[in-house]
Amino acid sequence: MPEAAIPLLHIDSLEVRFGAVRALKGVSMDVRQGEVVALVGANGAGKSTTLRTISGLSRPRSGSITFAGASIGGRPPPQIVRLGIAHSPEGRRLFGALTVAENLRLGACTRTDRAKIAADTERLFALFPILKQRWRQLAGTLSGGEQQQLALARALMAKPRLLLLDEPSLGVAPLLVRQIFDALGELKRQGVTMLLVEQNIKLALELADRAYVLRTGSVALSGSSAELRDSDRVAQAYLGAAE
Amino acid sequence: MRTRGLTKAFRGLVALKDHAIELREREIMGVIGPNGSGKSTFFNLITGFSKPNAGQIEFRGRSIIGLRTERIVSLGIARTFQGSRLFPSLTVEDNVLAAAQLRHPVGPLDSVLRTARYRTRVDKAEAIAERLLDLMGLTAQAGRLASQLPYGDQRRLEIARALATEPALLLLDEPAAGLDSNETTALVELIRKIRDLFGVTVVVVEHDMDLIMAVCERIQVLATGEVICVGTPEQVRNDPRVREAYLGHA
Amino acid sequence: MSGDWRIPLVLLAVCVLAAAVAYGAPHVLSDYFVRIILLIALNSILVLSLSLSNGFTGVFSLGHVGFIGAGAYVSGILSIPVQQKMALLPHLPSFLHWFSLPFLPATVVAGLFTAILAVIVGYPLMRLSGYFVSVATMGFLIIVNVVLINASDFTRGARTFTGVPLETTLPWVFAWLGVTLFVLARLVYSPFGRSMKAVRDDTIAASAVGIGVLRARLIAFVIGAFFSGVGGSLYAHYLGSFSPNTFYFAMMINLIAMLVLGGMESLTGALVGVVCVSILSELLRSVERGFTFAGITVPALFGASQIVLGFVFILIMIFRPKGIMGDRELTFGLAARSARARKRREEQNA
Amino acid sequence: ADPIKIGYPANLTGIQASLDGPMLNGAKLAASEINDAGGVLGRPIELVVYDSKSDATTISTVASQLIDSDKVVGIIGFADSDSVLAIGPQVQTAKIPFITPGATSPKLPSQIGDDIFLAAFGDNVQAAVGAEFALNKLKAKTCYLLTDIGAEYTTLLSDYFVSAFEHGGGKILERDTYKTGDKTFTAQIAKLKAMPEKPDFIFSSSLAEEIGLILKQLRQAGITLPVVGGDGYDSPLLIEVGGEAANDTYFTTHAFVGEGASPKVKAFSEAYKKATGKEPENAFAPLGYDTVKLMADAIKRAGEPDPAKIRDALAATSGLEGVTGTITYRPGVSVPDKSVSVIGVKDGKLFLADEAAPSFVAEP
Amino acid sequence: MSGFEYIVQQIVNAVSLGSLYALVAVGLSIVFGVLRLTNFAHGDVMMVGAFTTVLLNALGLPFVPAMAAGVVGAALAGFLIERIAYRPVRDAPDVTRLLTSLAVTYILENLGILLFTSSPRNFPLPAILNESWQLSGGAITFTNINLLTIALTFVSLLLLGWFITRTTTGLGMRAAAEDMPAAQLVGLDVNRLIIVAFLVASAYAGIAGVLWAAQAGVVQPQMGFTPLLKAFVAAIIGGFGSIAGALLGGYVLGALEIFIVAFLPSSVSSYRDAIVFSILIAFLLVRPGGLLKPNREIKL
Ligand SMILES: Nc1ncnc2c1ncn2[C@@H]1O[C@H](COP(=O)(O)OP(=O)(O)OP(=O)(O)O)[C@@H](O)[C@H]1O
Ligand SMILES: Nc1ncnc2c1ncn2[C@@H]1O[C@H](COP(=O)(O)OP(=O)(O)OP(=O)(O)O)[C@@H](O)[C@H]1O
Ligand SMILES: [Mg+2]
Ligand SMILES: [Mg+2]
Repeated sequence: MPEAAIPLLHIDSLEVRFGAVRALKGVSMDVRQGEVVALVGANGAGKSTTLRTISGLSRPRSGSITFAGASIGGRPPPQIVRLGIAHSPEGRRLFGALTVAENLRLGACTRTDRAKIAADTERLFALFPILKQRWRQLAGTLSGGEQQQLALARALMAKPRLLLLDEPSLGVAPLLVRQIFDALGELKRQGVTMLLVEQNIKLALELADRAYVLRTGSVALSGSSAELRDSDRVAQAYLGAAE
Repeated sequence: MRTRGLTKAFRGLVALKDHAIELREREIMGVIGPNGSGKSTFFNLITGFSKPNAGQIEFRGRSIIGLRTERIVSLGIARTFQGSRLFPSLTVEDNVLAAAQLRHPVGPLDSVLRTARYRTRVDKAEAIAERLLDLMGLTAQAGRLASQLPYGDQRRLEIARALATEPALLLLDEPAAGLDSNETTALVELIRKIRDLFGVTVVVVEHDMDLIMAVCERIQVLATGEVICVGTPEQVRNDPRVREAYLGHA
Repeated sequence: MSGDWRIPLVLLAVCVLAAAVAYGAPHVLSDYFVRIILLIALNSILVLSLSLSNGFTGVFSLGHVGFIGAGAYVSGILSIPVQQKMALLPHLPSFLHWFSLPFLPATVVAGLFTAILAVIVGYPLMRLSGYFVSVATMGFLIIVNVVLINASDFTRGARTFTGVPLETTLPWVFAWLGVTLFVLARLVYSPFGRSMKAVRDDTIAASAVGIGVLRARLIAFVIGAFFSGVGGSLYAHYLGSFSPNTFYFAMMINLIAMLVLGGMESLTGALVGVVCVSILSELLRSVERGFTFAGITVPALFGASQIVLGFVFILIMIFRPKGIMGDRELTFGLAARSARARKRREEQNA
Repeated sequence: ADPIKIGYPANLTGIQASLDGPMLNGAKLAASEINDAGGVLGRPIELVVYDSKSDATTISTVASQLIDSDKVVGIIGFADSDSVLAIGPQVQTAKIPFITPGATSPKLPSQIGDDIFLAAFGDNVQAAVGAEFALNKLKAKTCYLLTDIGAEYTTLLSDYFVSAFEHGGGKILERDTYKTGDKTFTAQIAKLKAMPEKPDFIFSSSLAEEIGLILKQLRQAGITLPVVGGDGYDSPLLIEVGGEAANDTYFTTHAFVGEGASPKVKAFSEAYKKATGKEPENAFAPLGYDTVKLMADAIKRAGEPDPAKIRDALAATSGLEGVTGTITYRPGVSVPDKSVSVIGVKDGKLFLADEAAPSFVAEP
Repeated sequence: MSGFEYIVQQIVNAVSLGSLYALVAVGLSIVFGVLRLTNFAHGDVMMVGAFTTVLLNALGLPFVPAMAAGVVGAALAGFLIERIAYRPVRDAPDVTRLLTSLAVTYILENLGILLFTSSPRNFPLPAILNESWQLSGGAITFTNINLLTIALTFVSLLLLGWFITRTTTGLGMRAAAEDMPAAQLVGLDVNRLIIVAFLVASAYAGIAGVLWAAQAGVVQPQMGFTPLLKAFVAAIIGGFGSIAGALLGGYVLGALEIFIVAFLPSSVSSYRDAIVFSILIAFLLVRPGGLLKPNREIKL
């Protein structure tokens, strides 16, 4: 486990509401530099909301989010992206009328180092070869799995210090799920910090160092992946939400 | 239902090539394949959302090619969509009723005059909706707007809505996507129950192998638009071509 | 679907009240206020007829004023007294020359005429969606205008069409408003209305559950056109004289403003929109003439009322983006609930 | 003393505003002159002004306000027949005398009733003067006719012109149309250029907004034929927009306000400039002015501010000198016999080409 | 004048009218492209540009700098409209935003009437622009203002085409048009993009306003409505939101209007607008996505 004492991302008793719905009721968590943290939980537990609040799409009602020492709670998304957080959102949210190339170019729109961008694009092709084949195709006509890879690649183009991933395996064929998680493992080795939301708990815990289990808007359980893998407490934490 | 030589190309890209399938009454058939292998395209062709370049689709002995979607639905084919497509501004109950009305139609004139026919048909449709909501465990949510439902409930509502058209053939496009493992397990039971209760033939497109293996009696595997294998779950799991194209050597 | 027992009582009370206002107002109020009430009711018919396609079916038509205009002219041609017809419209085909219809039949014929027109126009146009249907229906409005201007044998061209008997009185307008409300309410809150809303929400999903998208849109469009034609006839018999430009963009913008402001997805919203815009613009119109208040004289600023109205619109849109009523109805707790919902409630209580 | 109230609905916003605006200025000028001179019957007069927004519905609402709430004894208003027809039925029912300063359709009184008066000549008269001017002074026998089909005035004027011109032996070689608001007439002009037989002149039935532009595009295409038209031309725009292209243009109108105008007109122009800070925009300004004087004169002769008496006094008006000519109503006719000025343009300046009454006038 | 010359003359007429329509349509399309908003106030921004030019010119500023100031004034007006009226309703339903833009139109037009009265004023075009060229012995004529309009339209095609497809800002506009939250998530400053879009579109409106007024010879507070209508139609024909489509649509509309008058007898051509719209509707039915957008099949 990486040694950095101060977490890269620190969330403290975060609360988010949509009208009368309390989506998050005081969530606290840490993500340290170089770490992969999984965020799991039943449908509607508030996983996506947590990510959306970190990247600025939802506003916290109370609580704080600190990234690399700076408080970012409530700041607009573009500022947060510039600080180094990239978000691959639920439902992919690609620009369907733009080509694969243009989507990737926009992924890097906060960067100014042109030469490096080209090099990074090449590296992404090694990770996701299909994107090279579909370079000029409109993103909207890609199949589901292809879109998922593009969404990931687009987020990576920003060269983030923290990558937020919302269900990267959703709608993806098993073989490709493998490939995507292999790619994520490769990124982890390269030192990319990730906060991963995933329904496939087995895969998630394989990749992650630590995990948090959310249940109806609050953290029900947390611990290292190894601990959680071996206990059935995760299942229990889930069931609590299912009733 | 059966198809023969079904082919669809999008400007050069052949999404489905020479596809053939034959469904038996009351069976649960799985269709799997890598992303972009043409599974959704297959559904779109059957339900009339796009027109095939070549091939035949026969449903209960008659060709349904060229018919409009609503006509095909009224013949008895219903579907759900990959990523749900509910009527967001209608309530849960109204979503189902909008579909249930297909078999118990009331025209504008009946509506304005509130004829006796209006009353009986509306009652019938409501009875169906009630039964389906109950079956799907959505009764408590009946009055909420569809857009406010949690994701899992939305997926179930979509199935309920499709069933409300009283189909003989039900096409489910990735019903488990985005569901957590408990809900996925529940879905297996649900699909079986639907088949038993309503006597429908079900085709499931899904990437969740656990679900497919558990629920399907036969499975067809597509890759780049072509059928590479058909068989029981056991046969398919052990087929080397399927392992290479789809499952990986896990 | 029997509702609760209070509903017939309330409806009766409303009818009695409406009749009292219709027959009593001209004796109590000045002509000016009678006219304002009449215009509010008349515009309500027009805005309601617009709401069926624009609000409930999701076909944002910019062409309804074309139907209003057509209805006005048809009814006008039919009901000009025979002796005046010769003088005003000498080139009218002879079968139209020898008779003139009373108000009610002329109005019904106008409505039927526009409904048939809507079938012809709508059959191709209702295949379009979004902006395209808006532009195409706007094209229809322009075509109607051009035809009215050019078909001078029937319409006197750009010249004012005049001589229509002034028969539109409060009882007539209230009665038609009642009919409109009744028909639309039953339509919108019925299975057919549900299909309309389903089509509005998602055409693809709608056809996937067996709803004929074209059919639902067309029916909504045609019924709306019928009441637009009726409204046009009432308008014609209210104004007595009008020209093609009376039924053009200015009227369309006015009606759309009322509709959107009140809430497109609600029948009572349409009424609220009409009342608010009418009263507000009347108030502003008298203020802009200048006034003296507490010794301070404010000079006349003609045009100021439109400016203020514009700002009020923007403010309302900012604070109530879905219109004043949104998609809620003003029912005062008296909605006719479905048997199912009632049963469910009873079960819960038990 | 209490003021005598005269209703003044005006289309101050909307499409009619450019005519009704100057007209109201002229009317206000007349009212203040009258009041400065002691008013009428010892009481000041008050113009009760409402903006009717160029909208038929608003006009009828305003009419009920004037008649019912303000209890006016007479109403003055509008430069177009549409608006007059819109207010007509209410005025006629309430038996309030109504004068329109600017509408020129001679059919109005017969369409509405005997409480309606025109202060200007009828279109049939000005069209006849235009036709006779072309035939006799320009010696032009063949004509190309361009009509704006978007307005009542221009269509009507064309019809009257054709019947007068053909009655006098002229021949219309070709007709074409456009619609109010068009900015490009090049297609029509190219068609005119391609005509096998060249006409002697052009009659263009147009409004002020378009005529300057039509002239410009005609001359740019190399067509130098004289152009004749009606009082729609009468605005500074003709020369401002047309520039050199406006030369050899003739139009019929109510008064000549250019250099060498009559002393009456000059006095009016100066007073108008003092009151509003600008020259009279068009002939509707003096028409508004004259109409208020006409109404005041009738009230004075009626002896008391009673609508019925004012109407009768109005109908008996004879020889009332105004800026736009002398107003006399023949018995039973509510359109005045006024002489028509024909104004020409030469070297970028207006001049009085003719002042005449026509010999043949088409039926209204 | 031969038949051939006649046809050439009418084509010249069609191109110059079409250019004018195209120029207005492009501005409308830019705003629609990024905001999915039919900006009815576009015509009034044109009016602001034209009036600024006229007023400054009357105060003694020469025509060219006055025109430049008019363009700047229009851009500024567009900026303010976005800030004050459109930004607060950015997330509201389409019709809400449509009504807001109608309200802005209402306000600007009546403000214009209050300040300048609704009487038309002469637009002082320098004599050089009024000069006309005669070809083929006077059978074919066109003026400098026609030439200027056509030239400006072509330059704008090139500039804008480059801007929209090659620059990050242009790409960002298209991205924001499709999915605003997603655009924010990749780090695009959507507010800035929209402001840029409004500035560019309004500057275009300014240019178009001046050219339109130059063609029309007059300025008036209500002058914006007709061009807006034409541009709206042109933009839809081409495929709303597409710059190239707007240009093409403008030319198609211009050509239709001219050719109907040119080649049909006047008893038929008085139905011009009806014919134009009938053709348009027929066309929309055949190609529901507009001229430039192929009929893409729905992807489910
Ligand atoms: N925009 C919104 N408006 C209202 N309620 C919302 C909104 N977004 C989320 N919610 C509610 O907040 C809760 C948490 O939602 P969230 O999307 O974060 O769940 P999740 O854990 O990501 O679930 P899933 O696995 O289905 O994606 C849910 O109850 C949801 O209904
Ligand atoms: N409307 C369209 N236009 C162009 N290409 C399309 C269209 N629809 C589908 N395709 C292409 O056809 C191929 C098959 O698509 P389809 O959606 O059927 O795949 P799928 O098997 O359902 O994949 P997934 O599992 O990812 O949903 C893909 O390559 C896709 O890009
Ligand atoms: Mg989620
Ligand atoms: Mg699919």
